[in-house]
Amino acid sequence: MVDNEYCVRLEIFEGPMDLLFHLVRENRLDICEIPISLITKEYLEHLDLMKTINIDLASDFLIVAATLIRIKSRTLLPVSEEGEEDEEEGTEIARPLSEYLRFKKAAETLATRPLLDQDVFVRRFSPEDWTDKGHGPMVQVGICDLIDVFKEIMENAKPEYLVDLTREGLSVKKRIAELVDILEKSSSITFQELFSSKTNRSEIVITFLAILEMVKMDMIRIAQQLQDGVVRIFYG
Amino acid sequence: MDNLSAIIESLLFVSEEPLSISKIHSVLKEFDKKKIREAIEALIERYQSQEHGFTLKEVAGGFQFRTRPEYSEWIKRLKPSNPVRLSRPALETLTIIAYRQPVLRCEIEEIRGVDCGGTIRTLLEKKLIRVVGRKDLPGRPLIYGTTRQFLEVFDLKDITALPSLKELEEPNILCPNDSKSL
Amino acid sequence: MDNLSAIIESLLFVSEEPLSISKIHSVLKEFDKKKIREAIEALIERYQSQEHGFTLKEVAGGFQFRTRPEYSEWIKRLKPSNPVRLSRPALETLTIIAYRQPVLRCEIEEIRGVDCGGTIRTLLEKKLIRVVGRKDLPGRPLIYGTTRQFLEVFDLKDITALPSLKELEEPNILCPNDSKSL
Repeated sequence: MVDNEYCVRLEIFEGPMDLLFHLVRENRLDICEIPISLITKEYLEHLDLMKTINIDLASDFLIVAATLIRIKSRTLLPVSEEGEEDEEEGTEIARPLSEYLRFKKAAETLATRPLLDQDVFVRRFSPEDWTDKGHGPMVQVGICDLIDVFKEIMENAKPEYLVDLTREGLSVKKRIAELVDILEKSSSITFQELFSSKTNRSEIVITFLAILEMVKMDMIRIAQQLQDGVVRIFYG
Repeated sequence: MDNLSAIIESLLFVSEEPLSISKIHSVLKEFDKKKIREAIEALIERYQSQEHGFTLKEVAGGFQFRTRPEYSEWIKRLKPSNPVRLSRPALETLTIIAYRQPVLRCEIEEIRGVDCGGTIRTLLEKKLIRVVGRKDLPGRPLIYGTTRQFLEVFDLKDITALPSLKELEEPNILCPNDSKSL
Repeated sequence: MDNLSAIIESLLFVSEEPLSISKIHSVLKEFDKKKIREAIEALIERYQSQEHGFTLKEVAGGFQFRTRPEYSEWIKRLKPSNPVRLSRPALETLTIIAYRQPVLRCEIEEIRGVDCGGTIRTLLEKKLIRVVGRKDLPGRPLIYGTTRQFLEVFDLKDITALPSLKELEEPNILCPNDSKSL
Protein backbone atom coordinates (compact mmCIF):
# COMPACT_ATOMS: atom_id res chain seq x y z
CA MET A 1 0.00 0.00 0.00
CA VAL A 2 2.85 2.32 0.88
CA ASP A 3 4.44 1.41 -2.44
CA ASN A 4 1.53 2.81 -4.40
CA GLU A 5 2.10 6.23 -3.01
CA TYR A 6 5.50 6.44 -4.62
CA CYS A 7 5.08 5.64 -8.25
CA VAL A 8 2.62 4.65 -10.88
CA ARG A 9 5.35 2.56 -12.43
CA LEU A 10 4.48 -0.26 -10.07
CA GLU A 11 1.29 -0.59 -12.03
CA ILE A 12 3.41 -1.54 -15.03
CA PHE A 13 5.76 -3.82 -13.24
CA GLU A 14 6.10 -4.67 -9.66
CA GLY A 15 9.23 -6.68 -9.09
CA PRO A 16 11.74 -9.31 -10.01
CA MET A 17 9.72 -11.63 -12.25
CA ASP A 18 8.13 -8.65 -13.87
CA LEU A 19 11.46 -6.98 -14.26
CA LEU A 20 13.08 -10.01 -15.72
CA PHE A 21 10.21 -10.44 -18.12
CA HIS A 22 10.40 -6.79 -19.01
CA LEU A 23 14.13 -6.84 -19.62
CA VAL A 24 13.99 -9.98 -21.70
CA ARG A 25 11.08 -8.68 -23.72
CA GLU A 26 12.49 -5.21 -24.22
CA ASN A 27 15.52 -6.65 -25.87
CA ARG A 28 13.38 -9.07 -27.82
CA LEU A 29 15.88 -11.73 -27.10
CA ASP A 30 15.99 -15.26 -26.00
CA ILE A 31 16.69 -15.48 -22.31
CA CYS A 32 19.46 -17.85 -23.25
CA GLU A 33 21.26 -15.14 -25.23
CA ILE A 34 21.05 -12.31 -22.82
CA PRO A 35 23.20 -9.30 -23.72
CA ILE A 36 24.54 -8.61 -20.31
CA SER A 37 25.70 -5.06 -20.90
CA LEU A 38 22.27 -3.98 -22.03
CA ILE A 39 20.63 -5.72 -19.14
CA THR A 40 23.03 -4.20 -16.66
CA LYS A 41 22.52 -0.76 -18.08
CA GLU A 42 18.76 -1.04 -17.88
CA TYR A 43 18.99 -2.59 -14.49
CA LEU A 44 21.10 0.27 -13.21
CA GLU A 45 18.55 2.73 -14.53
CA HIS A 46 15.81 0.96 -12.65
CA LEU A 47 17.97 0.75 -9.59
CA ASP A 48 18.63 4.47 -9.74
CA LEU A 49 14.93 5.03 -9.69
CA MET A 50 14.18 2.48 -7.03
CA LYS A 51 16.95 2.74 -4.48
CA THR A 52 15.70 6.05 -3.26
CA ILE A 53 12.24 4.62 -3.01
CA ASN A 54 12.11 1.06 -1.86
CA ILE A 55 15.15 -0.81 -0.68
CA ASP A 56 13.30 -4.12 -0.83
CA LEU A 57 12.56 -3.73 -4.51
CA ALA A 58 16.08 -2.62 -5.22
CA SER A 59 17.52 -5.67 -3.53
CA ASP A 60 15.12 -7.90 -5.41
CA PHE A 61 16.34 -6.41 -8.66
CA LEU A 62 19.87 -7.07 -7.57
CA ILE A 63 19.09 -10.77 -7.29
CA VAL A 64 17.69 -10.80 -10.79
CA ALA A 65 20.67 -9.03 -12.27
CA ALA A 66 23.16 -11.16 -10.37
CA THR A 67 21.46 -14.30 -11.56
CA LEU A 68 21.52 -13.10 -15.14
CA ILE A 69 25.18 -12.26 -14.92
CA ARG A 70 25.93 -15.67 -13.50
CA ILE A 71 24.10 -17.38 -16.33
CA LYS A 72 25.87 -15.26 -18.88
CA SER A 73 29.27 -15.87 -17.38
CA ARG A 74 28.62 -19.59 -17.57
CA THR A 75 27.98 -19.33 -21.27
CA LEU A 76 31.28 -17.52 -21.80
CA LEU A 77 33.32 -20.14 -20.01
CA PRO A 78 34.59 -23.13 -21.97
CA VAL A 79 32.05 -25.95 -21.93
CA SER A 80 33.11 -28.54 -19.42
CA GLU A 81 32.53 -32.24 -19.50
CA GLU A 82 29.68 -31.98 -17.08
CA GLY A 83 27.18 -30.39 -19.42
CA GLU A 84 24.31 -31.25 -17.11
CA GLU A 85 25.42 -28.77 -14.55
CA ASP A 86 25.16 -25.97 -17.07
CA GLU A 87 21.71 -27.06 -18.00
CA GLU A 88 20.62 -26.77 -14.40
CA GLU A 89 22.00 -23.29 -14.16
CA GLY A 90 20.06 -22.20 -17.20
CA THR A 91 16.77 -23.69 -16.17
CA GLU A 92 17.16 -22.41 -12.66
CA ILE A 93 16.00 -19.02 -13.80
CA ALA A 94 14.13 -20.01 -16.96
CA ARG A 95 11.75 -22.33 -15.13
CA PRO A 96 10.32 -19.86 -12.59
CA LEU A 97 10.18 -17.20 -15.27
CA SER A 98 8.27 -19.42 -17.64
CA GLU A 99 5.94 -20.39 -14.81
CA TYR A 100 5.40 -16.73 -14.04
CA LEU A 101 4.74 -16.02 -17.71
CA ARG A 102 2.12 -18.73 -17.81
CA PHE A 103 0.32 -17.07 -14.91
CA LYS A 104 0.75 -13.69 -16.53
CA LYS A 105 -0.92 -15.07 -19.61
CA ALA A 106 -3.63 -16.68 -17.48
CA ALA A 107 -4.22 -13.32 -15.78
CA GLU A 108 -4.61 -11.65 -19.17
CA THR A 109 -7.10 -14.31 -20.20
CA LEU A 110 -9.00 -13.86 -16.97
CA ALA A 111 -9.21 -10.14 -17.61
CA THR A 112 -10.87 -10.75 -20.96
CA ARG A 113 -13.78 -12.65 -19.43
CA PRO A 114 -17.17 -10.92 -19.37
CA LEU A 115 -16.87 -9.02 -16.13
CA LEU A 116 -19.89 -8.59 -13.87
CA ASP A 117 -21.20 -5.01 -13.81
CA GLN A 118 -18.98 -4.11 -16.73
CA ASP A 119 -19.87 -6.49 -19.53
CA VAL A 120 -22.74 -8.41 -18.06
CA PHE A 121 -25.37 -7.32 -15.60
CA VAL A 122 -27.75 -9.12 -13.32
CA ARG A 123 -30.95 -8.02 -11.71
CA ARG A 124 -30.38 -6.28 -8.41
CA PHE A 125 -32.91 -5.32 -5.85
CA SER A 126 -32.87 -2.46 -3.46
CA PRO A 127 -31.15 -3.47 -0.23
CA GLU A 128 -34.07 -2.35 1.97
CA ASP A 129 -35.92 -5.44 0.86
CA TRP A 130 -33.98 -7.79 3.05
CA THR A 131 -32.66 -5.80 5.96
CA ASP A 132 -34.19 -6.12 9.36
CA LYS A 133 -36.05 -2.96 10.07
CA GLY A 134 -35.28 -0.73 13.00
CA HIS A 135 -31.68 -1.69 13.61
CA GLY A 136 -30.07 1.17 11.80
CA PRO A 137 -27.96 0.70 8.71
CA MET A 138 -26.76 -2.85 8.26
CA VAL A 139 -23.46 -3.93 6.89
CA GLN A 140 -22.79 -7.16 5.15
CA VAL A 141 -19.73 -8.50 6.85
CA GLY A 142 -16.69 -10.47 5.87
CA ILE A 143 -13.42 -11.38 7.51
CA CYS A 144 -11.83 -8.07 6.57
CA ASP A 145 -14.60 -6.18 8.33
CA LEU A 146 -13.90 -8.16 11.47
CA ILE A 147 -10.23 -7.32 11.30
CA ASP A 148 -10.83 -3.66 10.54
CA VAL A 149 -13.33 -3.34 13.35
CA PHE A 150 -10.99 -5.09 15.74
CA LYS A 151 -8.16 -2.80 14.72
CA GLU A 152 -10.27 0.29 15.31
CA ILE A 153 -11.51 -0.97 18.64
CA MET A 154 -8.00 -1.77 19.79
CA GLU A 155 -6.73 1.62 18.72
CA ASN A 156 -9.33 3.26 20.89
CA ALA A 157 -8.99 0.84 23.77
CA LYS A 158 -6.97 1.31 26.91
CA PRO A 159 -3.35 0.19 26.74
CA GLU A 160 -3.86 -2.90 28.88
CA TYR A 161 -6.00 -4.39 26.11
CA LEU A 162 -3.40 -3.90 23.41
CA VAL A 163 -1.58 -7.17 23.97
CA ASP A 164 -2.20 -9.30 20.91
CA LEU A 165 -3.09 -12.92 21.21
CA THR A 166 -0.22 -15.34 21.14
CA ARG A 167 -0.41 -18.42 18.97
CA GLU A 168 -0.44 -20.62 22.04
CA GLY A 169 -3.36 -18.65 23.37
CA LEU A 170 -5.20 -19.21 20.12
CA SER A 171 -4.65 -22.93 20.23
CA VAL A 172 -5.98 -23.09 23.76
CA LYS A 173 -8.97 -21.04 22.68
CA LYS A 174 -9.57 -23.36 19.78
CA ARG A 175 -9.40 -26.34 22.11
CA ILE A 176 -11.84 -24.66 24.48
CA ALA A 177 -14.27 -24.16 21.61
CA GLU A 178 -13.88 -27.82 20.65
CA LEU A 179 -14.41 -28.97 24.23
CA VAL A 180 -17.55 -26.86 24.50
CA ASP A 181 -18.78 -28.50 21.30
CA ILE A 182 -18.15 -31.94 22.76
CA LEU A 183 -19.71 -31.07 26.11
CA GLU A 184 -22.76 -29.53 24.46
CA LYS A 185 -23.44 -32.87 22.81
CA SER A 186 -22.79 -35.10 25.83
CA SER A 187 -22.90 -33.19 29.08
CA SER A 188 -19.92 -35.04 30.52
CA ILE A 189 -16.80 -36.74 29.30
CA THR A 190 -14.01 -38.70 30.97
CA PHE A 191 -10.50 -37.39 31.17
CA GLN A 192 -9.22 -40.49 29.43
CA GLU A 193 -11.53 -40.01 26.47
CA LEU A 194 -10.13 -36.56 25.93
CA PHE A 195 -6.55 -37.72 25.83
CA SER A 196 -6.73 -41.22 24.42
CA SER A 197 -6.77 -40.20 20.77
CA LYS A 198 -4.08 -37.59 21.17
CA THR A 199 -0.66 -38.95 20.46
CA ASN A 200 0.81 -35.54 19.87
CA ARG A 201 2.56 -34.15 22.93
CA SER A 202 1.67 -30.53 22.31
CA GLU A 203 -1.97 -31.47 21.75
CA ILE A 204 -2.04 -33.06 25.18
CA VAL A 205 -0.52 -29.97 26.75
CA ILE A 206 -2.97 -27.69 24.93
CA THR A 207 -5.94 -29.81 25.97
CA PHE A 208 -4.72 -29.75 29.54
CA LEU A 209 -4.23 -25.98 29.48
CA ALA A 210 -7.70 -25.61 27.98
CA ILE A 211 -9.20 -27.66 30.79
CA LEU A 212 -7.38 -25.61 33.41
CA GLU A 213 -8.57 -22.41 31.77
CA MET A 214 -12.13 -23.70 31.66
CA VAL A 215 -12.01 -24.65 35.32
CA LYS A 216 -10.68 -21.25 36.16
CA MET A 217 -13.51 -19.67 34.16
CA ASP A 218 -15.89 -22.00 35.97
CA MET A 219 -17.12 -23.37 32.68
CA ILE A 220 -16.66 -26.98 33.75
CA ARG A 221 -16.48 -29.09 36.88
CA ILE A 222 -14.15 -32.01 37.33
CA ALA A 223 -14.96 -34.93 39.59
CA GLN A 224 -13.35 -38.27 40.32
CA GLN A 225 -15.34 -41.38 40.97
CA LEU A 226 -14.47 -43.03 44.26
CA GLN A 227 -14.74 -46.63 43.09
CA ASP A 228 -12.79 -46.78 39.83
CA GLY A 229 -10.93 -43.48 40.00
CA VAL A 230 -12.28 -42.28 36.62
CA VAL A 231 -11.98 -38.52 36.26
CA ARG A 232 -15.02 -36.96 34.63
CA ILE A 233 -15.56 -33.48 33.26
CA PHE A 234 -19.02 -31.94 33.60
CA TYR A 235 -20.34 -29.00 31.61
CA GLY A 236 -21.81 -25.92 33.28
CA MET B 1 -36.89 -9.98 -32.55
CA ASP B 2 -34.86 -7.12 -33.87
CA ASN B 3 -31.85 -5.63 -32.23
CA LEU B 4 -33.68 -2.66 -30.73
CA SER B 5 -36.10 -4.93 -28.90
CA ALA B 6 -33.22 -6.94 -27.49
CA ILE B 7 -31.47 -3.79 -26.28
CA ILE B 8 -34.64 -2.51 -24.64
CA GLU B 9 -35.20 -5.95 -23.13
CA SER B 10 -31.74 -5.80 -21.54
CA LEU B 11 -32.46 -2.33 -20.14
CA LEU B 12 -35.80 -3.41 -18.68
CA PHE B 13 -34.11 -6.48 -17.28
CA VAL B 14 -31.53 -4.60 -15.22
CA SER B 15 -33.79 -1.78 -14.13
CA GLU B 16 -35.09 -1.80 -10.59
CA GLU B 17 -37.95 0.52 -11.48
CA PRO B 18 -40.41 0.75 -14.34
CA LEU B 19 -38.81 2.49 -17.33
CA SER B 20 -40.78 5.12 -19.20
CA ILE B 21 -40.47 5.56 -22.94
CA SER B 22 -38.75 8.89 -22.46
CA LYS B 23 -36.28 7.36 -20.02
CA ILE B 24 -35.46 4.67 -22.56
CA HIS B 25 -35.21 7.30 -25.24
CA SER B 26 -32.72 9.25 -23.14
CA VAL B 27 -30.45 6.20 -23.29
CA LEU B 28 -31.20 5.25 -26.89
CA LYS B 29 -31.07 8.65 -28.49
CA GLU B 30 -30.30 7.05 -31.83
CA PHE B 31 -33.83 5.67 -32.05
CA ASP B 32 -36.99 7.77 -32.15
CA LYS B 33 -39.71 7.31 -29.56
CA LYS B 34 -42.09 5.76 -32.05
CA LYS B 35 -39.63 2.99 -32.83
CA ILE B 36 -39.05 2.44 -29.13
CA ARG B 37 -42.77 2.16 -28.45
CA GLU B 38 -43.18 -0.32 -31.29
CA ALA B 39 -40.32 -2.43 -29.99
CA ILE B 40 -41.80 -2.46 -26.48
CA GLU B 41 -45.19 -3.46 -27.85
CA ALA B 42 -43.57 -6.31 -29.72
CA LEU B 43 -41.93 -7.41 -26.49
CA ILE B 44 -45.20 -7.26 -24.54
CA GLU B 45 -46.87 -9.27 -27.27
CA ARG B 46 -44.13 -11.82 -27.23
CA TYR B 47 -44.18 -12.38 -23.47
CA GLN B 48 -47.95 -12.64 -23.55
CA SER B 49 -48.20 -15.18 -26.32
CA GLN B 50 -45.47 -17.47 -25.02
CA GLU B 51 -45.63 -19.18 -21.71
CA HIS B 52 -43.01 -17.32 -19.69
CA GLY B 53 -42.49 -17.08 -15.95
CA PHE B 54 -42.78 -13.33 -16.19
CA THR B 55 -44.42 -10.76 -18.42
CA LEU B 56 -43.74 -7.21 -19.46
CA LYS B 57 -46.32 -4.84 -18.01
CA GLU B 58 -47.07 -1.17 -18.15
CA VAL B 59 -46.84 0.06 -14.56
CA ALA B 60 -46.70 3.52 -13.03
CA GLY B 61 -46.09 5.25 -16.32
CA GLY B 62 -43.34 2.89 -17.35
CA PHE B 63 -42.65 -0.68 -18.34
CA GLN B 64 -41.43 -3.43 -16.07
CA PHE B 65 -40.94 -7.16 -16.09
CA ARG B 66 -43.12 -8.79 -13.46
CA THR B 67 -43.59 -12.41 -12.51
CA ARG B 68 -46.93 -14.01 -13.33
CA PRO B 69 -49.27 -13.95 -10.33
CA GLU B 70 -50.00 -17.68 -10.70
CA TYR B 71 -46.43 -18.46 -9.62
CA SER B 72 -46.46 -16.31 -6.49
CA GLU B 73 -46.73 -19.35 -4.21
CA TRP B 74 -43.49 -20.79 -5.50
CA ILE B 75 -41.71 -17.47 -5.34
CA LYS B 76 -42.70 -16.97 -1.73
CA ARG B 77 -41.14 -20.33 -0.93
CA LEU B 78 -37.86 -19.13 -2.34
CA LYS B 79 -36.25 -17.39 0.56
CA PRO B 80 -33.32 -15.23 -0.32
CA SER B 81 -30.29 -16.83 1.26
CA ASN B 82 -30.00 -13.98 3.65
CA PRO B 83 -26.43 -12.89 4.07
CA VAL B 84 -25.74 -12.02 7.67
CA ARG B 85 -26.10 -8.31 8.06
CA LEU B 86 -25.12 -6.68 11.30
CA SER B 87 -25.33 -3.22 12.67
CA ARG B 88 -22.04 -1.55 13.42
CA PRO B 89 -22.38 -1.98 17.22
CA ALA B 90 -23.26 -5.66 16.79
CA LEU B 91 -20.29 -6.13 14.51
CA GLU B 92 -18.00 -4.53 17.09
CA THR B 93 -19.29 -6.72 19.87
CA LEU B 94 -19.00 -9.81 17.69
CA THR B 95 -15.43 -8.92 16.78
CA ILE B 96 -14.41 -8.53 20.40
CA ILE B 97 -16.01 -11.85 21.29
CA ALA B 98 -14.33 -13.56 18.34
CA TYR B 99 -10.86 -12.34 19.19
CA ARG B 100 -11.11 -12.35 22.97
CA GLN B 101 -13.22 -15.42 23.70
CA PRO B 102 -14.03 -16.81 26.20
CA VAL B 103 -15.03 -13.36 27.36
CA LEU B 104 -17.35 -11.72 29.88
CA ARG B 105 -19.90 -9.07 29.06
CA CYS B 106 -18.17 -6.63 31.40
CA GLU B 107 -14.91 -7.14 29.52
CA ILE B 108 -16.62 -6.38 26.20
CA GLU B 109 -18.22 -3.31 27.72
CA GLU B 110 -14.92 -2.14 29.11
CA ILE B 111 -13.40 -2.25 25.63
CA ARG B 112 -16.36 -0.71 23.81
CA GLY B 113 -17.16 1.70 26.61
CA VAL B 114 -20.92 1.22 26.26
CA ASP B 115 -23.62 -1.18 27.39
CA CYS B 116 -23.62 -4.26 25.16
CA GLY B 117 -26.69 -6.10 26.46
CA GLY B 118 -28.72 -5.40 23.30
CA THR B 119 -26.06 -6.36 20.82
CA ILE B 120 -25.20 -9.52 22.75
CA ARG B 121 -28.85 -10.53 22.61
CA THR B 122 -28.97 -9.91 18.87
CA LEU B 123 -25.86 -12.00 18.33
CA LEU B 124 -27.27 -14.79 20.50
CA GLU B 125 -30.49 -14.70 18.44
CA LYS B 126 -28.55 -14.92 15.20
CA LYS B 127 -26.66 -17.85 16.77
CA LEU B 128 -23.32 -16.19 16.06
CA ILE B 129 -22.30 -16.35 19.72
CA ARG B 130 -23.23 -18.59 22.61
CA VAL B 131 -22.89 -18.82 26.35
CA VAL B 132 -20.00 -21.13 27.09
CA GLY B 133 -20.17 -20.99 30.88
CA ARG B 134 -20.26 -18.87 34.02
CA LYS B 135 -17.37 -17.28 35.78
CA ASP B 136 -16.78 -17.83 39.46
CA LEU B 137 -17.17 -14.18 40.32
CA PRO B 138 -19.81 -12.35 42.31
CA GLY B 139 -23.03 -12.63 40.34
CA ARG B 140 -21.62 -15.58 38.35
CA PRO B 141 -21.48 -13.65 35.06
CA LEU B 142 -21.99 -15.46 31.74
CA ILE B 143 -19.03 -16.22 29.52
CA TYR B 144 -19.43 -15.81 25.76
CA GLY B 145 -17.81 -17.44 22.77
CA THR B 146 -18.48 -17.79 19.05
CA THR B 147 -20.45 -20.64 17.48
CA ARG B 148 -20.09 -23.07 14.62
CA GLN B 149 -22.53 -20.84 12.76
CA PHE B 150 -20.06 -17.99 13.15
CA LEU B 151 -17.37 -20.05 11.48
CA GLU B 152 -19.74 -20.92 8.65
CA VAL B 153 -20.79 -17.33 8.08
CA PHE B 154 -17.21 -16.17 7.96
CA ASP B 155 -16.01 -19.13 6.00
CA LEU B 156 -13.51 -20.21 8.61
CA LYS B 157 -12.32 -23.74 9.16
CA ASP B 158 -11.92 -23.13 12.87
CA ILE B 159 -11.46 -20.22 15.22
CA THR B 160 -7.69 -20.31 14.91
CA ALA B 161 -8.05 -19.56 11.20
CA LEU B 162 -9.19 -16.10 12.18
CA PRO B 163 -6.37 -13.95 10.86
CA SER B 164 -4.66 -11.66 13.29
CA LEU B 165 -4.11 -8.00 12.60
CA LYS B 166 -0.41 -8.55 12.27
CA GLU B 167 -0.74 -11.23 9.67
CA LEU B 168 -2.59 -9.08 7.20
CA GLU B 169 -0.60 -5.97 7.68
CA GLU B 170 3.00 -6.76 8.33
CA PRO B 171 4.73 -7.92 5.21
CA ASN B 172 6.42 -11.30 5.30
CA ILE B 173 5.25 -12.38 8.72
CA LEU B 174 3.64 -15.39 7.07
CA CYS B 175 6.83 -16.55 5.47
CA PRO B 176 9.45 -16.84 8.15
CA ASN B 177 11.76 -18.64 5.76
CA ASP B 178 12.42 -16.18 3.01
CA SER B 179 11.26 -17.94 -0.10
CA LYS B 180 11.48 -15.00 -2.36
CA SER B 181 14.77 -15.94 -3.85
CA LEU B 182 14.60 -16.89 -7.46
CA MET C 1 -42.66 -24.32 -22.77
CA ASP C 2 -44.15 -26.42 -20.07
CA ASN C 3 -45.32 -25.21 -16.73
CA LEU C 4 -42.22 -26.32 -14.81
CA SER C 5 -39.95 -24.27 -17.04
CA ALA C 6 -42.14 -21.22 -16.52
CA ILE C 7 -42.10 -21.66 -12.75
CA ILE C 8 -38.31 -22.05 -12.71
CA GLU C 9 -38.03 -19.04 -14.99
CA SER C 10 -40.01 -16.97 -12.48
CA LEU C 11 -37.76 -18.15 -9.62
CA LEU C 12 -34.59 -17.32 -11.53
CA PHE C 13 -36.10 -13.99 -12.41
CA VAL C 14 -36.66 -12.90 -8.82
CA SER C 15 -33.43 -14.29 -7.44
CA GLU C 16 -30.51 -11.97 -6.97
CA GLU C 17 -27.98 -14.76 -6.89
CA PRO C 18 -27.38 -17.80 -9.03
CA LEU C 19 -29.78 -20.60 -8.06
CA SER C 20 -28.44 -24.12 -7.82
CA ILE C 21 -30.49 -27.13 -8.84
CA SER C 22 -30.77 -28.23 -5.23
CA LYS C 23 -31.93 -24.77 -4.16
CA ILE C 24 -34.64 -24.89 -6.84
CA HIS C 25 -35.48 -28.42 -5.79
CA SER C 26 -35.93 -27.26 -2.19
CA VAL C 27 -38.69 -24.96 -3.46
CA LEU C 28 -40.14 -27.37 -6.00
CA LYS C 29 -40.11 -30.58 -3.98
CA GLU C 30 -42.87 -31.97 -6.19
CA PHE C 31 -40.46 -32.29 -9.10
CA ASP C 32 -37.38 -34.45 -9.16
CA LYS C 33 -33.96 -32.98 -9.82
CA LYS C 34 -33.67 -34.61 -13.22
CA LYS C 35 -36.85 -32.90 -14.41
CA ILE C 36 -35.61 -29.60 -13.02
CA ARG C 37 -32.30 -29.93 -14.82
CA GLU C 38 -34.08 -30.75 -18.07
CA ALA C 39 -36.34 -27.73 -17.70
CA ILE C 40 -33.35 -25.48 -17.06
CA GLU C 41 -31.55 -26.85 -20.06
CA ALA C 42 -34.60 -26.13 -22.18
CA LEU C 43 -34.60 -22.57 -20.87
CA ILE C 44 -30.90 -22.09 -21.59
CA GLU C 45 -31.46 -23.42 -25.10
CA ARG C 46 -34.39 -21.13 -25.61
CA TYR C 47 -32.58 -17.97 -24.56
CA GLN C 48 -29.63 -18.92 -26.68
CA SER C 49 -31.52 -19.58 -29.85
CA GLN C 50 -33.77 -16.53 -29.74
CA GLU C 51 -32.45 -13.03 -29.80
CA HIS C 52 -33.00 -11.89 -26.23
CA GLY C 53 -31.40 -9.05 -24.29
CA PHE C 54 -30.28 -11.52 -21.66
CA THR C 55 -29.35 -15.19 -21.45
CA LEU C 56 -29.49 -17.87 -18.82
CA LYS C 57 -26.01 -18.88 -17.71
CA GLU C 58 -24.44 -21.36 -15.34
CA VAL C 59 -22.43 -19.31 -12.85
CA ALA C 60 -20.83 -20.15 -9.51
CA GLY C 61 -22.58 -23.50 -9.25
CA GLY C 62 -26.02 -22.12 -10.07
CA PHE C 63 -28.06 -20.57 -12.83
CA GLN C 64 -28.62 -16.89 -13.38
CA PHE C 65 -30.05 -14.55 -15.99
CA ARG C 66 -27.35 -12.21 -17.25
CA THR C 67 -27.46 -9.54 -19.93
CA ARG C 68 -25.63 -10.15 -23.18
CA PRO C 69 -22.19 -8.53 -23.19
CA GLU C 70 -22.93 -6.79 -26.51
CA TYR C 71 -25.46 -4.54 -24.82
CA SER C 72 -23.21 -3.42 -21.97
CA GLU C 73 -22.70 0.04 -23.48
CA TRP C 74 -26.42 0.80 -23.41
CA ILE C 75 -26.86 -0.54 -19.92
CA LYS C 76 -24.02 1.57 -18.59
CA ARG C 77 -25.77 4.59 -20.04
CA LEU C 78 -28.87 3.67 -18.07
CA LYS C 79 -27.27 3.04 -14.74
CA PRO C 80 -23.80 3.90 -13.60
CA SER C 81 -22.12 0.69 -12.55
CA ASN C 82 -19.28 -0.03 -10.26
CA PRO C 83 -17.39 -3.03 -11.56
CA VAL C 84 -14.58 -4.63 -9.61
CA ARG C 85 -11.39 -2.97 -10.74
CA LEU C 86 -8.10 -4.67 -10.15
CA SER C 87 -4.59 -3.47 -10.74
CA ARG C 88 -2.45 -5.76 -12.82
CA PRO C 89 -0.47 -6.99 -9.77
CA ALA C 90 -3.75 -7.76 -7.97
CA LEU C 91 -5.05 -9.58 -11.03
CA GLU C 92 -1.87 -11.67 -11.20
CA THR C 93 -2.08 -12.56 -7.53
CA LEU C 94 -5.75 -13.48 -7.97
CA THR C 95 -4.90 -15.66 -10.96
CA ILE C 96 -2.23 -17.54 -9.04
CA ILE C 97 -4.64 -18.10 -6.15
CA ALA C 98 -7.35 -19.26 -8.55
CA TYR C 99 -5.10 -21.80 -10.24
CA ARG C 100 -3.06 -22.92 -7.26
CA GLN C 101 -5.63 -22.94 -4.48
CA PRO C 102 -5.44 -23.84 -1.67
CA VAL C 103 -2.27 -21.78 -1.64
CA LEU C 104 0.02 -20.02 0.83
CA ARG C 105 1.17 -16.46 0.55
CA CYS C 106 4.79 -17.53 0.28
CA GLU C 107 3.93 -19.79 -2.65
CA ILE C 108 2.33 -16.86 -4.46
CA GLU C 109 5.34 -14.72 -3.70
CA GLU C 110 7.65 -17.37 -5.00
CA ILE C 111 5.96 -17.22 -8.38
CA ARG C 112 5.63 -13.46 -8.56
CA GLY C 113 8.98 -12.77 -6.96
CA VAL C 114 7.63 -9.90 -4.88
CA ASP C 115 5.79 -9.27 -1.66
CA CYS C 116 2.05 -9.84 -2.16
CA GLY C 117 0.67 -8.70 1.22
CA GLY C 118 -0.96 -5.61 -0.23
CA THR C 119 -2.61 -7.32 -3.16
CA ILE C 120 -3.86 -10.18 -0.97
CA ARG C 121 -5.41 -7.69 1.38
CA THR C 122 -7.12 -5.90 -1.54
CA LEU C 123 -8.49 -9.17 -2.85
CA LEU C 124 -9.79 -10.12 0.61
CA GLU C 125 -11.50 -6.75 0.88
CA LYS C 126 -13.13 -7.20 -2.49
CA LYS C 127 -14.25 -10.66 -1.32
CA LEU C 128 -12.66 -12.33 -4.32
CA ILE C 129 -10.50 -14.55 -2.13
CA ARG C 130 -10.87 -15.89 1.38
CA VAL C 131 -8.90 -17.52 4.12
CA VAL C 132 -9.64 -21.23 3.89
CA GLY C 133 -7.56 -22.32 6.85
CA ARG C 134 -4.07 -22.55 8.21
CA LYS C 135 -1.28 -24.82 7.17
CA ASP C 136 0.36 -27.08 9.70
CA LEU C 137 3.75 -25.48 9.25
CA PRO C 138 5.84 -23.33 11.55
CA GLY C 139 3.96 -20.10 12.04
CA ARG C 140 0.70 -21.77 10.93
CA PRO C 141 0.45 -19.66 7.76
CA LEU C 142 -2.97 -18.78 6.32
CA ILE C 143 -4.19 -20.68 3.29
CA TYR C 144 -6.06 -18.78 0.57
CA GLY C 145 -8.67 -19.76 -1.97
CA THR C 146 -11.16 -18.01 -4.24
CA THR C 147 -14.76 -17.23 -3.30
CA ARG C 148 -18.16 -17.68 -4.88
CA GLN C 149 -18.04 -13.98 -5.58
CA PHE C 150 -14.95 -14.59 -7.71
CA LEU C 151 -16.89 -17.02 -9.88
CA GLU C 152 -19.79 -14.59 -10.15
CA VAL C 153 -17.61 -11.63 -11.06
CA PHE C 154 -15.69 -13.51 -13.73
CA ASP C 155 -18.73 -15.30 -15.10
CA LEU C 156 -17.41 -18.77 -14.32
CA LYS C 157 -19.47 -21.91 -13.92
CA ASP C 158 -17.02 -23.30 -11.41
CA ILE C 159 -13.31 -23.18 -10.81
CA THR C 160 -12.65 -25.90 -13.38
CA ALA C 161 -14.10 -23.61 -16.05
CA LEU C 162 -10.82 -21.69 -16.04
CA PRO C 163 -8.70 -22.58 -19.04
CA SER C 164 -5.90 -24.89 -17.99
CA LEU C 165 -2.44 -23.42 -17.79
CA LYS C 166 -1.33 -25.83 -20.49
CA GLU C 167 -4.04 -24.60 -22.82
CA LEU C 168 -2.65 -21.14 -22.49
CA GLU C 169 0.14 -21.27 -24.97
CA GLU C 170 3.58 -20.74 -23.60
CA PRO C 171 5.22 -17.63 -24.99
CA ASN C 172 8.23 -18.15 -27.18
CA ILE C 173 10.71 -15.73 -25.72
CA LEU C 174 11.88 -18.47 -23.41
CA CYS C 175 13.57 -21.67 -24.26
CA PRO C 176 13.89 -23.53 -20.98
CA ASN C 177 14.31 -26.85 -22.73
CA ASP C 178 16.67 -25.74 -25.41
CA SER C 179 19.78 -25.76 -23.31
CA LYS C 180 22.13 -26.03 -26.26
CA SER C 181 22.01 -22.32 -26.87
CA LEU C 182 23.53 -21.77 -23.46
